[in-house]
Amino acid sequence: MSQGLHMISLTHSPIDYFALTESVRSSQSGAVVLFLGTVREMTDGRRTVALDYEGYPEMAEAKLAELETVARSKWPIDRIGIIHRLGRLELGDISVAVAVSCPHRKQAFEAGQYLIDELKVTVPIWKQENWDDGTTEWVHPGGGNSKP
Amino acid sequence: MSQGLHMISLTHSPIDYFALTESVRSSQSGAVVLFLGTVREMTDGRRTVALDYEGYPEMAEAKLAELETVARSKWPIDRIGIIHRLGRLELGDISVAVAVSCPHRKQAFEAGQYLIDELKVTVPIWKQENWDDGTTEWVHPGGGNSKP
Amino acid sequence: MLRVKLFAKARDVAGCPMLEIPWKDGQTVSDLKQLLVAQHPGLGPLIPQLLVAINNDYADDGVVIQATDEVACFPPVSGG
Amino acid sequence: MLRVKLFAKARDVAGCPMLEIPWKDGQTVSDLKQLLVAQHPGLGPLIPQLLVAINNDYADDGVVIQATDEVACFPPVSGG
Repeated sequence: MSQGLHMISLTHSPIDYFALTESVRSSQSGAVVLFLGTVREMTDGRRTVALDYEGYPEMAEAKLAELETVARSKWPIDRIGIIHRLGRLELGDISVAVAVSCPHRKQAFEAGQYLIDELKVTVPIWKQENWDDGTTEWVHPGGGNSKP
Repeated sequence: MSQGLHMISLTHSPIDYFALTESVRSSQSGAVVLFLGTVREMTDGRRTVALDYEGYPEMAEAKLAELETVARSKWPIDRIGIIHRLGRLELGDISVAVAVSCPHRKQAFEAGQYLIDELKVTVPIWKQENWDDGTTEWVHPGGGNSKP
Repeated sequence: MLRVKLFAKARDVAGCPMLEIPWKDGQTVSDLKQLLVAQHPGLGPLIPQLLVAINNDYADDGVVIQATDEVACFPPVSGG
Repeated sequence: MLRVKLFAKARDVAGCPMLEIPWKDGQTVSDLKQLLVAQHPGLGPLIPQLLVAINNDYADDGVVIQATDEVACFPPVSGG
């Protein structure tokens, strides 16, 4: 694939979104959009103390590469960077960072939102809630056994 | 105004978007969206060598504060940060950074896009193109003498 | 006298960042535009798009300006 | 034998990250699901939502699996 510059990876370390964002900046683009997913304390009135993320790395990387290809077919994307963190994350930690640059801002917003929306339904990564009452619970969105 | 934490300003220095983004992160929010406007080399086939940004600072700050108030009335925004740079900018430099955090990602994307879209039509800042043929040209979007 | 700040191309055309315009009670934004062109004919082509701000807010043609108001005139904005 | 990777709640319920299932030529994703439940009845409640991936791609119930394929079973994803 000839997709220009990109940085797509899984990591067990804190995400350096500054380096990621710098990697997509370019004088060919007037717009950069960065999305960060962060660990939120409250969900439907329940309190989270931590999240554990697990991935299927080979397939996750294949699906992320596919996602990049599809996004590039829809928008005039200059550069893309995606990093997803795995392992134990505390409140406020960054679980995922998506950065994209395009000539114009509408394209960059649309592409960024598409990438994170699709990542959440197609890339094999799962999170387990650690609630403040000591219980744990896998988050598995419901809905049919069709392909996501 | 009691609008929670925010950082809204004009600057003649390079924009530290990392500090700006850190300032909007919070464990109450699951989503951060950052937009960067950067100086693009090519516009309609013409080559830019630099942009000069000029502002009307008192009114620009008043309009940015208004923008924050309106955005907070539309989305459940946690924190907002906006910095616009003035003066001479070279290719690839960041002219504006908008960061916003919300509980969920759709809200953060919508709020971020609203803030930059409105900034570009209501905040009194102007740019002058420096084309590679040595000419300069104020960028003044056309369209009636109604309020923007 | 009404002090009027000018920005961007309006300032370049007038050759000055601040004009002083003789001002009478009851005159409006529309009157200001006519007086500006009378003083600086070069501003004429900018008038159809010219924006006027009074005390940091955009003002329509019919709004009355007090001599003590902070007034600014400028073309459509192009920040971002 | 077909080696099947399990992830997230599917792995927890089976108590094992990798199962080995006796496999015959021509068997499909649908057959795999039945064999998984036969071997680990606890997986039963997960079957309606269970996703099956063959060689890093999602596969529908009718797809035939080769014993040499890389196969994984897991619940709907929840990354991000």
